[in-house]
Amino acid sequence: MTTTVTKLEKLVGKRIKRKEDPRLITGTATYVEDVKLPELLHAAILRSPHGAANIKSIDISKAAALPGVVAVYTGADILGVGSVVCAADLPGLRKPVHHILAQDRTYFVGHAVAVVVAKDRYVAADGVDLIEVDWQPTQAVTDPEKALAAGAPAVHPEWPDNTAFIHNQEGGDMAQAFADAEVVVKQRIVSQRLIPNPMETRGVVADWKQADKAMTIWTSTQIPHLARSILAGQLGLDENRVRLIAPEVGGGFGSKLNVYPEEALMGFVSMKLQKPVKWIESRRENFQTTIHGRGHVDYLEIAAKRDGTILGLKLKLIQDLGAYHQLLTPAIPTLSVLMMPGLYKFRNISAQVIGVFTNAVPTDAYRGAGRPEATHGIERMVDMLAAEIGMDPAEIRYKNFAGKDDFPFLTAAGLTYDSGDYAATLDKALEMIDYKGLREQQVQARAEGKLMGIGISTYGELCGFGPSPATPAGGWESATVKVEPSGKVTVMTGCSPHGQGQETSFAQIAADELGVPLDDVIVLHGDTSIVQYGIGTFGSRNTAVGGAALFYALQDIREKAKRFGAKMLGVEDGEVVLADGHCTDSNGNSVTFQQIAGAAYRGIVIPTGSEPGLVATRFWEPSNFAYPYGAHIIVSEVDKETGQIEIKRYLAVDDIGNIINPLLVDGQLHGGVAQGLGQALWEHGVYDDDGQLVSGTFMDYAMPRARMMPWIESAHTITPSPVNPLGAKGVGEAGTIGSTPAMVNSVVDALAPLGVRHIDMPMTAGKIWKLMQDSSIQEKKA
Amino acid sequence: MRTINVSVNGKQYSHEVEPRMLLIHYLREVIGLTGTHMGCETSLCGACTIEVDGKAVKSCTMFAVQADGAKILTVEGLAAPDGTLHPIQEAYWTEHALQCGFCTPGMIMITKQILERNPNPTEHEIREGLDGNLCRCTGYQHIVNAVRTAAKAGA
Amino acid sequence: MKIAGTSQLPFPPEKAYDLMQDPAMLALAIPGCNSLEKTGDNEYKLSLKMALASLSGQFEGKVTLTEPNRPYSFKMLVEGTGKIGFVKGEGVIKLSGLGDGISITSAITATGIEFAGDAQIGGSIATVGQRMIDTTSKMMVKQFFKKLEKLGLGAEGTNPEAGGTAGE
Amino acid sequence: MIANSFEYSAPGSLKEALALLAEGAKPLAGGMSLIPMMKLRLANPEHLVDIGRLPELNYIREEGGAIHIGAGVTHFEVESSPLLLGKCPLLAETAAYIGDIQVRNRGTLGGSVAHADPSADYPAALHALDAKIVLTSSEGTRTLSTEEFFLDTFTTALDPGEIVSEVIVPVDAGLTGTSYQKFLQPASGFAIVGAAARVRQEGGKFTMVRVGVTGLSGNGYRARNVEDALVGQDVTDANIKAAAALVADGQDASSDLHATAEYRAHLAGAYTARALRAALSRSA
Repeated sequence: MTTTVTKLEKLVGKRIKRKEDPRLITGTATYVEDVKLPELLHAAILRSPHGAANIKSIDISKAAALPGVVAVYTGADILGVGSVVCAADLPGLRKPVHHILAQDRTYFVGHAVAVVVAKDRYVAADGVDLIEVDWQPTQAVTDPEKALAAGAPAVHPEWPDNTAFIHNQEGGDMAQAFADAEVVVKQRIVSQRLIPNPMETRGVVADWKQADKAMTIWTSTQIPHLARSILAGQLGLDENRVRLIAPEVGGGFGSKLNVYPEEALMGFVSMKLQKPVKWIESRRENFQTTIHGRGHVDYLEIAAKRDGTILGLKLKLIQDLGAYHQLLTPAIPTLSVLMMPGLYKFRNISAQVIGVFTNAVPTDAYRGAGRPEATHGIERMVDMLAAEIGMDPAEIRYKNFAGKDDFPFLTAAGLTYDSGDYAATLDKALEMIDYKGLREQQVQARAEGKLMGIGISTYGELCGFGPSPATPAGGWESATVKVEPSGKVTVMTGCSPHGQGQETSFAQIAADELGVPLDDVIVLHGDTSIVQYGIGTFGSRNTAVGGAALFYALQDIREKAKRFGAKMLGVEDGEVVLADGHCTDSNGNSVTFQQIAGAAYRGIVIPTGSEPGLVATRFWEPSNFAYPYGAHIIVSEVDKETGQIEIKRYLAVDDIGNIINPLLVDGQLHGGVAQGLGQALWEHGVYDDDGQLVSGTFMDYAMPRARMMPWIESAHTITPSPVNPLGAKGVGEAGTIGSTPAMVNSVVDALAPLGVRHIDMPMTAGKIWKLMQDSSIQEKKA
Repeated sequence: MRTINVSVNGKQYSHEVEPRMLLIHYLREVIGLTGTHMGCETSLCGACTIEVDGKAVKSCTMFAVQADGAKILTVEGLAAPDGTLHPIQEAYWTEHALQCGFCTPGMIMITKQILERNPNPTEHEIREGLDGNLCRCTGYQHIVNAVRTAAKAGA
Repeated sequence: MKIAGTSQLPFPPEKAYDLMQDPAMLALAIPGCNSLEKTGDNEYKLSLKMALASLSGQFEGKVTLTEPNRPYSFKMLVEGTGKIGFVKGEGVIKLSGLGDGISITSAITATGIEFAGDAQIGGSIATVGQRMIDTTSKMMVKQFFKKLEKLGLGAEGTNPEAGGTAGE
Repeated sequence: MIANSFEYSAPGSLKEALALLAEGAKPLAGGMSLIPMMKLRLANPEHLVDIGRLPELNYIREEGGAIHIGAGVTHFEVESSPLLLGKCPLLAETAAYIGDIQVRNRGTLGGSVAHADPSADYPAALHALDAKIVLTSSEGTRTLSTEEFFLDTFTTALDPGEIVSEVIVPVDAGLTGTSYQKFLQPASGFAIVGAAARVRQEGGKFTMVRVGVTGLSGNGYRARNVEDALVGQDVTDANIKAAAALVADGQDASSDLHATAEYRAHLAGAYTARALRAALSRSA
């Protein structure tokens, strides 16, 4: 009974098209807005039009009397519901109470004031217009630096200095670094407010069943289990009687790594009315009330030797927090401090983070969350230093990189980088783009009066969030592998992918480990009644952490399958191998994985000390973050007449560790780069001094469109991470982090002949033109 | 209320609607075709793109009453009745031209119009053609590839 | 938002000043004004219908005239709230006498107007209409002074219905 | 996201439509400007008359040495009309710059002209083309020049009850070169500035110059000072530059989130020069 076992082709590492796509390309996927239930009611929310205002009175009588309106609730009705939760903590952190509907005062434009529940969304919207509020507007403050100034209006009257926290971190000996310095370069660098704008806005359906004391909530979230725990707490329900479903989620980028007032509010309404209720956020609400990203003002000082050796970096970071803390708001700028040193080996840092309340929607995690700001800071400062001492930007980077033999590398900020060969990645990028040739071309271009720039960023990031002590609400991940009697495999991941493609990449891993066809594996996620407790999707963690949990669960399945196989083949446990879907003994006799699965459930042949069934669950806690890195190079040209920037070439060489599916990796990178270029060139969430969000629709908030994006050339070096068994690092945020400094460095390089040394984002054509005007005036004067 | 008669994906429908009902809400909530998505309210994201009488339009910027008598095609009507995907759907799948999938129905519908008017577009023409459709996930590069692949397939 | 600009009226500052302190005249000159009722010292209740392209909205609010310094300057505060948003504008209007522009000793026959202040626009119109706010506010100021000119020259003013027609 | 209630009429004839408009109803053409405003409840008409599908407003024909375009013609039809592409390419080129494919498929020439958005593309081209705008109401018809029609920000010579029914553009003789050049606002795609130029040259001199500008100020306009500075002058780039630099003179340049008044004025000059150069290269 010797069988020939055909070697199966490994799926990991292959460009495999996604298993999730058929439903998405045929219009048959179910997003929250597509959820329909009998007797479903619809909610619409009245929001503050003022940046800061007292509510003198609210009259809901006209709204309540409108035919079709079922109920209207205001702040007075919801006091039994818990306030919005912030999971982050810092010593001395001031935490304002954030009720799910405003009480006697509103703190930002869009602040929820009342909810109208009606038979359809049209009537609900009409009802909102009929609520009369007697507002008493007060002076708002939206600029974080102005908010810190003496005499500024207090966002929260109890804290007149508008300061939520001050966080200090020191590494090494900064005084010595500055004493030893031959050059010090200083710059104020702004990372502007950004609006995440996933194409699907937020939405919630809540369905309370009184008889069961059970609540089902569909919500567009990246963290179904955490959201369930928090919502159960807010609503006073048993956690096991709350089922939270993140159905198809139309993008998040961090903005859905949160639990918002509307989620508990819909739960409250459903419980009050004993009917299911739906709320779908409008785009305008999304702009005004879903978290924003960035909002940094950084004062940076870099100390160095004339030969380019960096000695230290000093940072004063003013973080615009907005009016409240959402789930992670105060933690985000602390990540910037951790990534301050970038890829460089200097030993001294000092940082002070000042968290500032403003009359604006809270900032929180947006793709990269803290790390793009840090990378932008160090990569800009390195370029400015290079310019100051007349050194090539590539050379100064080589001079300061942590060496490939330095790993694990303990940084000045206290992190231990896992693995890397930074010089090799930059080598590859410089070679691919013909850096030497480009510099020669630039000399020629400048001679012809053209403004050509070459910008390099060698970024690093921490991702694969993360060790639990360093990740609010936990940083582990879970996976269950359930092999059915037929041998078909169901994977349940605690991650909550929403576009990243883990239904495919996790199936690839499972198929390889178990030797089953890809089509035999399905991956479930996002439903707390189906999936074991998990953390969710953020911080480029799905593969590095969720994939690792899956890997270990698969090993448990393999071990058990081998024991069943050995028993079926009549040999000892250790005498079989499981490969290519077969369990084979030393004589070449084998049983298939499917036969083993059948036997495991039939229960007649049970290995000693084992038990029927073939299911394994693992919770995996990473010992460290993972640290991807890369080199992005942008060649640009500035139109002298208009200031418009043209990207001539975009090259990304990234080292994200081992790659499960290159097709998905390309997609993540391209998307990340688009968001980075969006920040560098166009996007800006602008509040005026009175708290109005003036870039409040797609008319004024410039999202990258197809015609604005360059072609992205991409390559990789591969340095596996030793932190997880897959050797994966993470790619979700790499493009966003690497791109902004490359873009700004490129344009600053283009304008260097005019004496330009720094430009804040977004580098709009008008801003560049103005800069050229001012520079040329200076030139003429000089 | 007004009565409208429309053909959607080859099926005839007649309903009484409020004049203010948007065509997208009619398709999603009255007929029950939820493949078409609403991504903004300023007619700038294109997620709601469908075909009305052979022309790509944004169904969030049309009242259902304006479509009275029209022939409408939505993403659900692209695949053959036996489930065989339209070449554009195949191309989006093959090229990994979607991630979260929310903008995808609109992208696919505008791709159809781009290729009907220009069967062999350049990269520049593709990008210009996609100007009314926002995608926040892909950076558009794979979408450009998908349009090219669909063009090669003669979509 | 800062607003600032200049205008001219073809009559002397005293007359221009008095026109702008006269609620009946203001009611005629403020674009879209339905009524302006005196509610206190230098304070008037304002009802205004703004109609611009497809956009239209009813605003209720008040006009306050302070710091009178005839005929040199005064301060004007306009506030209005409606379903589509709210507007609050505060500014100083300065008047100066202009001659014929040829000889410096010529009699003062016209008024130079300089205004500068802050406008606050909020609610729906602020979030969606960025593109239009500057052009629209400029147009309304222009209309205001044009109407004032006609009122001052006595071309209109007896007929409260005589709003600016599109063709003028 | 949801409009207020309104009454809707879809008349079968222009006459019927005009009668309803005379009673105070508002016209709905393609709806590309109106419907977004209604969804945001900034526009709240009580009664809409759908004139978007009237066959009487849907034609492009050559007649008496001019091209007559019905107001119901869509931007896509303008951009792809063989007649316009052959005999009035400026209007077709300009239409192709409007919005995106979906907007051009629905939006109409008449609707855009009547809306008089200060950043719309058509006004620049229509000024440069010496176009005529035909206005119709139940009282009758009148024909205005563009300068008589476009009065100010979103303000035209249209009386209540009156609609734009037709736009008349010239058949450009073979020697005329035209071009529209636009600097896009990155978010909305509207013109920060747009400049349309129409030129003829003979013996190395400009014999006819028309320049229309949009986006710079509250109202599109014909830049007569630029035209006057060039006619009769030698065809040189220095002359073009010098004349184009005059384009913002006397204009109250707009300022917003996307461009300061100073930058807009500069762009207007730059894009006027670009349009003139491109037009020149197309004039035989």
